[in-house]
Amino acid sequence: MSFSKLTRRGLIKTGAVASAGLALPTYLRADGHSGFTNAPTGSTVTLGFNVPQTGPYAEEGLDELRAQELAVQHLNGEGDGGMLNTFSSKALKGNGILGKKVEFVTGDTQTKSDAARASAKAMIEKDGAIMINGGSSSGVAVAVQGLCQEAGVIFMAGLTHSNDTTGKDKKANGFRHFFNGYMSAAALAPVLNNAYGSDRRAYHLTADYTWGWTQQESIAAATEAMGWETVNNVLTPLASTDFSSYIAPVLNSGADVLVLNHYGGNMVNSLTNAVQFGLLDKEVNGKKFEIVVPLYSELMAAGAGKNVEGVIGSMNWNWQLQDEGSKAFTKSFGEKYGRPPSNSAHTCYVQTLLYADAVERAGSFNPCAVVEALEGFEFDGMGNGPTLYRADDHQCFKDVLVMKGKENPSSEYDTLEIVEVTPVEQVTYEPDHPMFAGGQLGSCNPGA
Amino acid sequence: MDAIILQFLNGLDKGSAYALIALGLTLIFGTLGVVNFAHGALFMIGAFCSVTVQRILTLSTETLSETQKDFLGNPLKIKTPYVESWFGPEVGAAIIDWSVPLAILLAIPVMLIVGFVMERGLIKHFYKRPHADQILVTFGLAIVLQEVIKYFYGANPIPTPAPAAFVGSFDFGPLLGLDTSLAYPYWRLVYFAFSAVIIGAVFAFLQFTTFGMVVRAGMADRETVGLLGIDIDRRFTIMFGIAAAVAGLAGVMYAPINSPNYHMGMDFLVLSFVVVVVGGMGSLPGAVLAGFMLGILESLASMNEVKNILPGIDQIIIYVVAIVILLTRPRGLMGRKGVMEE
Amino acid sequence: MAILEVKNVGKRFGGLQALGDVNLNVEENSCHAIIGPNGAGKSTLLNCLVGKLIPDTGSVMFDGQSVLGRKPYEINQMGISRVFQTPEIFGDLTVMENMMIPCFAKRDGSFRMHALESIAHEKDIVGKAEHMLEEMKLIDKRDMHSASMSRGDKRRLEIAMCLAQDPRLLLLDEPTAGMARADTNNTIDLLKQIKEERDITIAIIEHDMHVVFSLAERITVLAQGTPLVEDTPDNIKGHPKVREAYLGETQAA
Amino acid sequence: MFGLKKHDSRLFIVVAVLALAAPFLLNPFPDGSAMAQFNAGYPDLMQRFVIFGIFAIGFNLLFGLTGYLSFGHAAFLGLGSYGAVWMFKLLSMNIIPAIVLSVIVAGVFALIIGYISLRRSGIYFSILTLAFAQMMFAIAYSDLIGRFVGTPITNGETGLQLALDDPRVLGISATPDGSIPLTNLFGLEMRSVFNLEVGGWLFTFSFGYYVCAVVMLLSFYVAIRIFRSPFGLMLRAVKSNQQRMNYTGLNTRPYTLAVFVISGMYAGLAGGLMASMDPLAGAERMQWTASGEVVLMTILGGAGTLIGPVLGAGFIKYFENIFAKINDNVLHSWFAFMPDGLEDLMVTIVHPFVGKGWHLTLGIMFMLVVIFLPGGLVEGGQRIGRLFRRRDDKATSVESDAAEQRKPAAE
Repeated sequence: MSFSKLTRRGLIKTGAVASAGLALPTYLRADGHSGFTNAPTGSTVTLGFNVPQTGPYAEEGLDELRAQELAVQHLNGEGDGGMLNTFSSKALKGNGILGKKVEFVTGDTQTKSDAARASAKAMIEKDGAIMINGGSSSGVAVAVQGLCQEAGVIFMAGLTHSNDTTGKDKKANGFRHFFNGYMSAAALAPVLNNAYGSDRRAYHLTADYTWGWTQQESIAAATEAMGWETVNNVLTPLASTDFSSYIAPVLNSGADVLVLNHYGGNMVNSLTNAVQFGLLDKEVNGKKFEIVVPLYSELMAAGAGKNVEGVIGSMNWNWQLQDEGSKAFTKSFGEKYGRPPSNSAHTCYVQTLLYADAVERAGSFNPCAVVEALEGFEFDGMGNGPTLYRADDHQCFKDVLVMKGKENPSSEYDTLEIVEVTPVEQVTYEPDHPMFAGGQLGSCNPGA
Repeated sequence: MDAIILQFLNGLDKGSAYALIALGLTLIFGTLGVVNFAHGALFMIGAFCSVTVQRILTLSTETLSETQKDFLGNPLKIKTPYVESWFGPEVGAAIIDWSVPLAILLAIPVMLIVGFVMERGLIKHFYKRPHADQILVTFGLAIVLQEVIKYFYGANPIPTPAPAAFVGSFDFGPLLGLDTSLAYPYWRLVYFAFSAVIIGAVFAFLQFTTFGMVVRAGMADRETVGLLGIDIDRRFTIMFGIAAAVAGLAGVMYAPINSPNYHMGMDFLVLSFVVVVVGGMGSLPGAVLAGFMLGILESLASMNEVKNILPGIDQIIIYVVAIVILLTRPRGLMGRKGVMEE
Repeated sequence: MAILEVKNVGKRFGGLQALGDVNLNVEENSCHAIIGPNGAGKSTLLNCLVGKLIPDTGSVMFDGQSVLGRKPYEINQMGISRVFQTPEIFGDLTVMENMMIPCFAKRDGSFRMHALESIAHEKDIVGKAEHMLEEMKLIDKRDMHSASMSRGDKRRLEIAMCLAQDPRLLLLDEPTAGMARADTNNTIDLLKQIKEERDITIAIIEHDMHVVFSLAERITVLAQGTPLVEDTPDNIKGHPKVREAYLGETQAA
Repeated sequence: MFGLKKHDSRLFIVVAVLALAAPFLLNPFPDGSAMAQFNAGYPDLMQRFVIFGIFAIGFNLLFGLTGYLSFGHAAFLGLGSYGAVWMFKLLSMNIIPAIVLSVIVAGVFALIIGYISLRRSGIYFSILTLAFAQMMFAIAYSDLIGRFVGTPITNGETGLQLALDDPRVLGISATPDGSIPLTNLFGLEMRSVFNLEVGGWLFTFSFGYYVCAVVMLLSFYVAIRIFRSPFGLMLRAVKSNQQRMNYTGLNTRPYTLAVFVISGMYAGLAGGLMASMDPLAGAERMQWTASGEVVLMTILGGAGTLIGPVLGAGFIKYFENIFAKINDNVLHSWFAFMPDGLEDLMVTIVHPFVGKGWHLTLGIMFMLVVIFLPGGLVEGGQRIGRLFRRRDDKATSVESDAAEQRKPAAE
């Protein structure tokens, strides 16, 4: 008996040995194969979409799934082609990837590291997925990225905003299209400076986990650099639902800006509570009190309702962008699903296309070839202007959006407006920046 | 000082939610002997009564705008709620504005019916079954209820604002002769007052009505009361309905404090069990007392002054307190001997 | 020689003086009954003997050693077994399993981590348990679920379980309470037989005078937490104070 | 056999055969067929089946035998995982020291928590264990210890992972090609698989799975021994009547504490194995929902029975991993043979129960099982067994009836 490392399933689709019905081993799989995990040998290739389908981020996961499904259609030449028409690389022909029809399988991350790894493993081991795409939290992204590195498949991270994903937890097999805490801070700082002045005292409420810590660190550093003072940083338990105890002391602390380093349900509740306490109606130090939410998403804005009005934050992408790529994507997504795509949907869509394009350009599904094709890849036409996938840390560099809650939304999707598109130069940092220190990319792992 | 007063208010506010849920749990446990893991789900359904009323009141006619475009460049559909077209824009808007208080009117019958149906259709068959079975079946029910809500309303939180009249906060500072401001949101004050009224009403009902007297006697000794020829089962069904209504009302009024989502019941479930047990199984005053106590302690523990000394204490305070109380007082604050100790 | 010496025992519950100043000696290998009207403090006294309650004053010596401050299981291991008013058996277990537990307790003490040995291999325990069941005429119910037995059988099982430990002193708390006359007589016969066949001291708390006078060699009458008289059954029967305080009503009834 | 009674050894052999043949049994449908969606015979899920089986067997020793309902057992599983991953980081990638440490860590914590919590019984005990576990979860999730120590201990919500610069004093920090070394048993890697194709079927034999399966069989065997031991008898006596225990000269505390620690060590073992199969330790493993899950597994399968908890664990994990993966695409491929309208209708009907709706199905299943099978899945099995036996009885009686009827004809 010979042992080989993890090998792909679904080999039978080739039909080569399908006819043998004997209860004997007709085909013993040893090392004689293409040299990487789940090498597609049939006429199809399977992508794995791992998104939260249950739990608090289920809605976001659903939107990611819609976008990925759309991407698969476009790759297979169905529908209007979306961003394929605007993408600067023309390697993709709408005939699948390397001529193989694209199929996909889905899994539920439950927004838990364990469950996310389990469902990613299921897709790799059972369904023969060649890459994993999606997700809605940094903890999950880091956990699944580690798994994909071990298993030898490509991971595209979905919504993850922690510096660590491409910082101390970066992995050679993983890429992130989404921006991060540092970039949010770099984009927000000048806008905040213009809007609220350089003499401000900020009070931070921070979700007590890795993402919260790195974002708070980034925002504090960027705002302090332009003259703001950080009065206090209070860590709030992730499980909190009522933030009144943390909001109540803010008014008498001498702070005149509240920074909410919260995401998802935490952010909806903390912002709602802050507005309830009337913070936005107050004047402190002779200035109007302001609230900042460094990381926005459309779904959170919808959950917080009127409370987001006038509140500034940042986003990776928004459907209101007027470049050709964004317009094409919004149009084909909107026509299919009757709603504009969210920024995490955009990320997942783009990542699917970028992966496919990298495979086409590399001429191989081998993860190492794909990594090589994606490293240092520069392109345009996917929204956010010219974009770079940096080789040093596999972080994507592109324009960042600064958003503001709209005063009188015309529809349920029209809750945020773009204040500024911060150019990529302003949010770029050195690969050895201290906030991203520690950890090594390692070398790509093709598995098998 | 002012910080402590503020946290005390916060504690009362959190405590009232805990106390209301724990009160219902204890009523059900005390009368029926059933451990109801679906109680959090009842709270959640209450909150979604608010959402539903808001949805009903904002049912709209759609007209195509001539100037505005939607995200695909098609003419924007402008929605006008029926109530606005029927009663005029101002009255209509006011009705919509008051949708959360109006939801109470819907929630009471809905929750009573949900309670009756649950008790007659399911819980009834589990009186004689082990507590483990009760936990499993009610937990299954809780999952089903929240998934049904998720199916219809989605997983995202849904904003349900309080009436405009209650937006903003009341400043206790001048009232207490402090020179700093001590602002507390109106709606949270309303919530506290509302809870106090409900808690008072439940106690008065049990204390001063014949019905309540029989129920209390039944809580103490079910068999004997049964022997007196009183149809205790029907009364217990009604009590289950009342307990469901209490949880539901707690949920309705909670909706403006935090936007309701489908898993808010589960978030409260474990905490409310801790409250019930710290208060002492089967003790109504114990449940209320423990609810307020844990709410206040949790708020005080999240003060910066405390957190600076003991980082992370706010995350574990409830459990530390629970452990200390259960080790020093074997049956919680006011528990009776022999209840759920086997 | 007295195997159990109770000296000046007193116990208060709040304002109620449950036991005043109890002095009592139980002679070895005798059968001693404690009688008295309801609320006389019989159960309180019993609970003080087995470690469930700790008296406020006085001492309780068993075989020359103090039992005060010891846990019920320690006192049991000293050689005192207790039979309850309503039979306390392991209702979820079979009769045989019920019977084996005291055998293990006798052999292995209050705790032993014999987690990987099989019960089936404990030949001496199985043998002893079967022997006890035979002796108590319960052997045909060997594999029966003990909760489903009749009350009389439960009582026999409980007594058998106590005897399996070869106690020096057997405490019985109203062993025939709530029993039909036939069952009561059976229990009396059983206790008589035990007394004849074994070197055992029996202390019995009882309401039923028929039982008391059939079994006891000495009787202590308790009233309002203090012993009224202590004497032989014949003398107690004739004692005017007792007749007045207690027996009069029972005989009339 | 093995010092077990006849019916116990029969049960053990059946479980052993099922466990060892799982790669065949769990892949009943040919690869690529529409029903292949229901195949569970891939390494990760098979490992999960047996690991959670171990966890549930251990939990059942406590809950099934003594009736003490611990609502914080996942804490021990989490501790075991953290212990194992730290061993992989510091010592070597061999799973033996890692598993040993995880069992010890879990045992020590179980001793402390059990010593305190067992002062109370009933629901008060449950809430004490819950409180301890939730505290440990909060501490792990925000890495409060790490904040004091200054270096990550649990690494917060991301979970503790291996890194290329871990010391691994008895092994290597990184492989020559720049990867983190894999967990192994004296060189045999857990990820190794052996594929066997037979006709349309593809069977995967994972070395990691067989390690887990062997450990599970050992745990199961030990559990049977405990069930049938005098110690096990004492534990059942504790559940039945503590008063009588005390007055039979038996001290209940050391018995309950001992089984609590054993049960905690089983959980630690499961956690250590989990980390050995996939070297990550996440805090969610310690959350109350995870503790609740093992309670549900045990009750669902049949508390107090030998095999019940394993069945319950398999049931829940199957739903979580298989039903969650069924999306509309899959549904359409199932019903593709139908006319379009009917196909869409069927997809619409089934849609709420699969994929993102798998929770709903699970909730309904909980209710159905507990309503109709009070003894859990084991009772379901027994009923089916009885049904067959009765049918046999009937068959014989029908035969004898027939024989009776034939008699007059013969005369």
